[in-house]
Amino acid sequence: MSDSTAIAHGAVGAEHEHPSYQRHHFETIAQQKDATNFAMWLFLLTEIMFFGGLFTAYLIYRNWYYPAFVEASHQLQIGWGTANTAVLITSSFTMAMGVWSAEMRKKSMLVFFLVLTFVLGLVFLGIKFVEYHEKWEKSHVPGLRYSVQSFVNPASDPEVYKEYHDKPLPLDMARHTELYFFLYFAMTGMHALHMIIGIAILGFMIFRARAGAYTNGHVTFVENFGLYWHFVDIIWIYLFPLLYLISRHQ
Amino acid sequence: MTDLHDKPEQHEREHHIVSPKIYLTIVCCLLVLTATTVAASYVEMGVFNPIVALAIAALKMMLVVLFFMHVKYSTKLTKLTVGAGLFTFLVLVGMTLADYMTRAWGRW
Amino acid sequence: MSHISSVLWQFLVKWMTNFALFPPEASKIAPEMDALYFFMVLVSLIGLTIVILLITTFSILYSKKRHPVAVQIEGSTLLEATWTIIPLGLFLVMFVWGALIYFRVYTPPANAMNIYVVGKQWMWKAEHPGGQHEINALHIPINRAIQITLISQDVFHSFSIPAFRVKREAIPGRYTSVWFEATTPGTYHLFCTQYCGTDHSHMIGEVYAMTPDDYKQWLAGSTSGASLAQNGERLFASLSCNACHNTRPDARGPSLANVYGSRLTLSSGQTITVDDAYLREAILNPSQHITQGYAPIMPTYQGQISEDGVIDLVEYIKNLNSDYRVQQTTTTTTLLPEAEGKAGPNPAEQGAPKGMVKQ
Amino acid sequence: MSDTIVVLPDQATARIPKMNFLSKEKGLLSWLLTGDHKRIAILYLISISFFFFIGGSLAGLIRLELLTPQSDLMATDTYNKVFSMHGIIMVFFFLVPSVPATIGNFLMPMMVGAKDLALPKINLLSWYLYMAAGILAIYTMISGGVDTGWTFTTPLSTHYVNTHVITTGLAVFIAGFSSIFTGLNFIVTIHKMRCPGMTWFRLPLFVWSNYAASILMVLGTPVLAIALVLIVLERTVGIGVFDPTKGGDPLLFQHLFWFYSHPAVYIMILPGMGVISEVVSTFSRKRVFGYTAVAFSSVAIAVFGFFVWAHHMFIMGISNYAALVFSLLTMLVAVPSAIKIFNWAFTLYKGSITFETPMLYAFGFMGLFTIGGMTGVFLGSTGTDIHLTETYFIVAHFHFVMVGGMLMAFLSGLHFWWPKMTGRMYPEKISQLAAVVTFIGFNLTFFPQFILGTLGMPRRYASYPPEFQILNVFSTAGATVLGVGYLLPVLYLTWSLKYGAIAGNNPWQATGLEWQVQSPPLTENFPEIPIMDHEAYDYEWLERQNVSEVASVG
Repeated sequence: MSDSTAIAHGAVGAEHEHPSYQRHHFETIAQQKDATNFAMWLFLLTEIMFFGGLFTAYLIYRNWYYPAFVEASHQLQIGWGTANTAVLITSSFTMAMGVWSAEMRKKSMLVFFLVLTFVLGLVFLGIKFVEYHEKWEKSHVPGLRYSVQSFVNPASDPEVYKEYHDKPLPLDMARHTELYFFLYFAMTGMHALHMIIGIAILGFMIFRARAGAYTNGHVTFVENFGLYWHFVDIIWIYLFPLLYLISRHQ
Repeated sequence: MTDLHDKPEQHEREHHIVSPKIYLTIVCCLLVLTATTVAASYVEMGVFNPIVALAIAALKMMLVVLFFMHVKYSTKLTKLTVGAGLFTFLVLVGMTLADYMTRAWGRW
Repeated sequence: MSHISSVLWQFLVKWMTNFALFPPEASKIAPEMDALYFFMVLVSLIGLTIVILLITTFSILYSKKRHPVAVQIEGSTLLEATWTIIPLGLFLVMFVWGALIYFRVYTPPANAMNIYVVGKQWMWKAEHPGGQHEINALHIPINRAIQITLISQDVFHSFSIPAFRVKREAIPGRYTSVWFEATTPGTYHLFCTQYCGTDHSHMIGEVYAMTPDDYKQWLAGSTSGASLAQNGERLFASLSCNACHNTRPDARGPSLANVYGSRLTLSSGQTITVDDAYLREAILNPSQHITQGYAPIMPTYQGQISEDGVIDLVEYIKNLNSDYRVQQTTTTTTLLPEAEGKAGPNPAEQGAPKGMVKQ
Repeated sequence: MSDTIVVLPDQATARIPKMNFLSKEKGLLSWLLTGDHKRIAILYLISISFFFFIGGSLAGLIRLELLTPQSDLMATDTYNKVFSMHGIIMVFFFLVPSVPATIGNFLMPMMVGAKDLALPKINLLSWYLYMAAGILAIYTMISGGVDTGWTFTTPLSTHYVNTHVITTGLAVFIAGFSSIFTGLNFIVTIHKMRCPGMTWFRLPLFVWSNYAASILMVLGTPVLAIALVLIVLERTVGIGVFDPTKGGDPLLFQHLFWFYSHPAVYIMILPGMGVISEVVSTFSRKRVFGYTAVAFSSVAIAVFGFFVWAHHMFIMGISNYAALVFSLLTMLVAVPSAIKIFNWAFTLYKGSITFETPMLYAFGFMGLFTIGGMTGVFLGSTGTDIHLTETYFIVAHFHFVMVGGMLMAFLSGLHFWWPKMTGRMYPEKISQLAAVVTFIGFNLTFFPQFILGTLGMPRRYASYPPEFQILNVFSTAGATVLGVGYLLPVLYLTWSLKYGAIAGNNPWQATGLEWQVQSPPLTENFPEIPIMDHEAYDYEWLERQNVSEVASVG
């Protein structure tokens, strides 16, 4: 019980005997690494199911209110979406490189890649913010500020209109665009929340990495965080086509 | 079930370190696939648009899971875990949708 | 002491008079469902007896006193297969049997008499085709298939008549239906069984199953003057539905005569059968239910018509078997008063003549 | 003494070992910051007992109100709040964590031969989350309660009630994460922390059933979490996913809710089944009949458990085709439970049976769970479901499974492992009495409810037609007996903490690894990691062990 005051994350080591980061109740360091890695995977399972509910809702309502979902998705700009996908994929790459640097015990490289990941994460959120802001401006925030103007009268929204030439939706269908936008905000918002948590942990990791905490052979924490970061990336890999792309054509 | 993890630790722990070259290849593939999926969305394919988009997404996910997340080099247990997650996800989505789809069949 | 025993006595008397293990069987489906129910009870009792017998026999035979040293047995594939396969077989029988009943209860026969029931916090409102309204009461003739078309105005309710062994959820925004054929005249409980808020337990009423003659008498005694279809006709006119659905060659909307029960191809290419649920949807969410060849120009009436109003309209369209009535409304629109709400007198007064309606 | 297997050390000389997990460190802080799974288990035991008695008092109020047909003791909305809080507290704050977080937490590492759970900090975090959720729930109750029922049915919970749905939802959400962490910890421990020689098929069946329950916790709970998040958003922002007037489908909520909450009943019952396997084997001195079948039936229940959720919605307006499929799958999931019951019964065959309290509770479990399980089939068959669902029949059914099954198993396990946890025996005679009283009280309380349900009395009614009164009086009378049955253990177990006989390492002569060490155990469980060299429930091994011990000492 001597380590009861150590930091609460599964794998962060406390200071004593053995390899300093081995916890007392594990027999070997390999067992500890194995166990925390597996625990991380199980945690990601719960995350899959958490998003599962939203994906289900999205698929159901898209089937029900197809025209509304198509026209509402035309409000999203594929350019921003693509840029964000690229940013996130690159950040996944830099994170993977970070894990590699930790494994190779290259401290400055690790810090470099973590900082890069951190910055790319912020860029992603920045772009997301721009997109959210635009939705707010155009009154496409369900519940708080919503108008169906762009859908009952698409010509009133020239930017989108000149690209898609949407037909006006009847009012009863246009009202259901709100469901699309809610799901858009719920899914990307939940995703962004995971990004924010990830970035916060990244900040903490950069701080610790500079002190050399992960380049002494104890890479579990970086590795497990990498899994989390890649998982967040995967969610986006699905969100991007579902929300932005598949409705470009009706 | 037994042979998967009879010995909780030991051997399988040489821990495969993936070389940066592979990471670089994968990230390039991912970026190319992103470009492809965007390009594909500009082509009129009818019902195949979503199918193509989701197929590419699945491919991208496979790349990330197998290489970035090292599942290709991991134990069977990890693979099983990933499989279980996908399976339960599909049960949730599939069986719920089964209800919604069949509601339209009859008068109920 | 004597005080206690008198309480006990009252209790016993009450128990004896009210003793029942299952509710009266007052509908055609009830004996069928009870047959399955008793089959299941039988199977359960046999299963339970086997388990209890095994436990007690073994406990007696192999108690430590009699049998000080246990004999280790690994298991028996044969035995285990037995108690896997036999329960599975029995469960499958129950599944098939249950499914047959389920489909009967939720598949009304074509000639069933339709009564609309609207659930709202915390009352049931029944609307008979002849325009009779009643609250927390339902008068029905025996020996006739009755279809209940249910909808809720707010939360989920559940329409349950234990004596008939039927129950169906009243869902907000969607029609559901259930049917039964009462066999024994009498008064039965009508419950809301889905928890629906504060006065859930007060959302109960009575079902009066009557002989056809009594029922006719009741109908005559509680008429409001206008049938649902007639109310619907007025509503149809006052909402100017006939501006488009008017049978002229250049009409902007399809003709509605004989549309009920027909197969319709929608603009989405889908083919559907026109039923109550479809008509309701087509009024409230028209753009998803455009008949092929027509433009999606119909406005939505969501929020403009109450559930009662929708029922009137549906009933009107159901009964349209020629275009004649529609043409009539075109000419008489201006002559009719505002339909909605004023269509009939207060429903509470409706049942009053018989003095049987409980509030 | 030929009618008991209890072997206690000589009371004159026996002492509780000086070094044990209870005495290792002193002070409140050493408990609140502990990473020791045994101490966390004790913390959990205290907290869930607290919530059990809150939930139990609410149940008492319900039964008291239903004594008379009118709603005279309380107004209808008070009654609604009482049964809602009863359900929420009992389900999320007692039943779900009951066996896994207390007995499971205490024993899982010892049974697999490890020093602790894989993630001790996460284990402690799980308790803190549980407490935070619990305090939030209590706060909700004090500040006005919630009246949605524990099922939070939309659109009632989103648009038609004015009570504290958001805080309750949040409490359940947090409690959900607490149970996710427990489950996650168990899975990792069972996979990665088994001692040398401990193969999967040498694991005690208690471990198997907890493993199955943990899978359900990890995969099911997040779906409940997202459903609750959507409810909160619907109430605060008004988003419309569950709002029919905005085009949403209120049934979607029920899909998501039952996707968790059906597996949740297996989360509640599976660990109980594990307890019964241990107890039945120990008190009949015999390996569990068909070990593999029992082990795999747990896993089968866990897997099939994910395919049956819509049987809660047969009459709610799901497609009738879906109803058929879900009904069929429900029939399949009933089979593994039947297998277990018969396997336990046949474990007794040619055993050498004694009737200590844990065994009495286990017998109670087997009888009541058989009834509970069979009546579940009534509800799983679409035809009879129409008549019986949403009535007292369903109330009786799940109380037979949850209270008759799970609570019996919990008490059985608590008595069984009490000597291990505290080092002292509970008093045998009075606890046997308590077991019998509980059994009688339980049947008197809940059996009449089957008849009530068949007669058609709807659930969640504050007032009811007078002809149902007789059976309700029986039920209320039974509830008082049941209340006594539950109070007794609290009294004598507390008493035994100080005055109970010293138990020694292995009072029951049981074979599990946990019984081979001192009681109460050391903080690190085993002085050195054991090596498992025999099958589970190998009583002959134990015999040899004892003989050689006697030989070496004597």
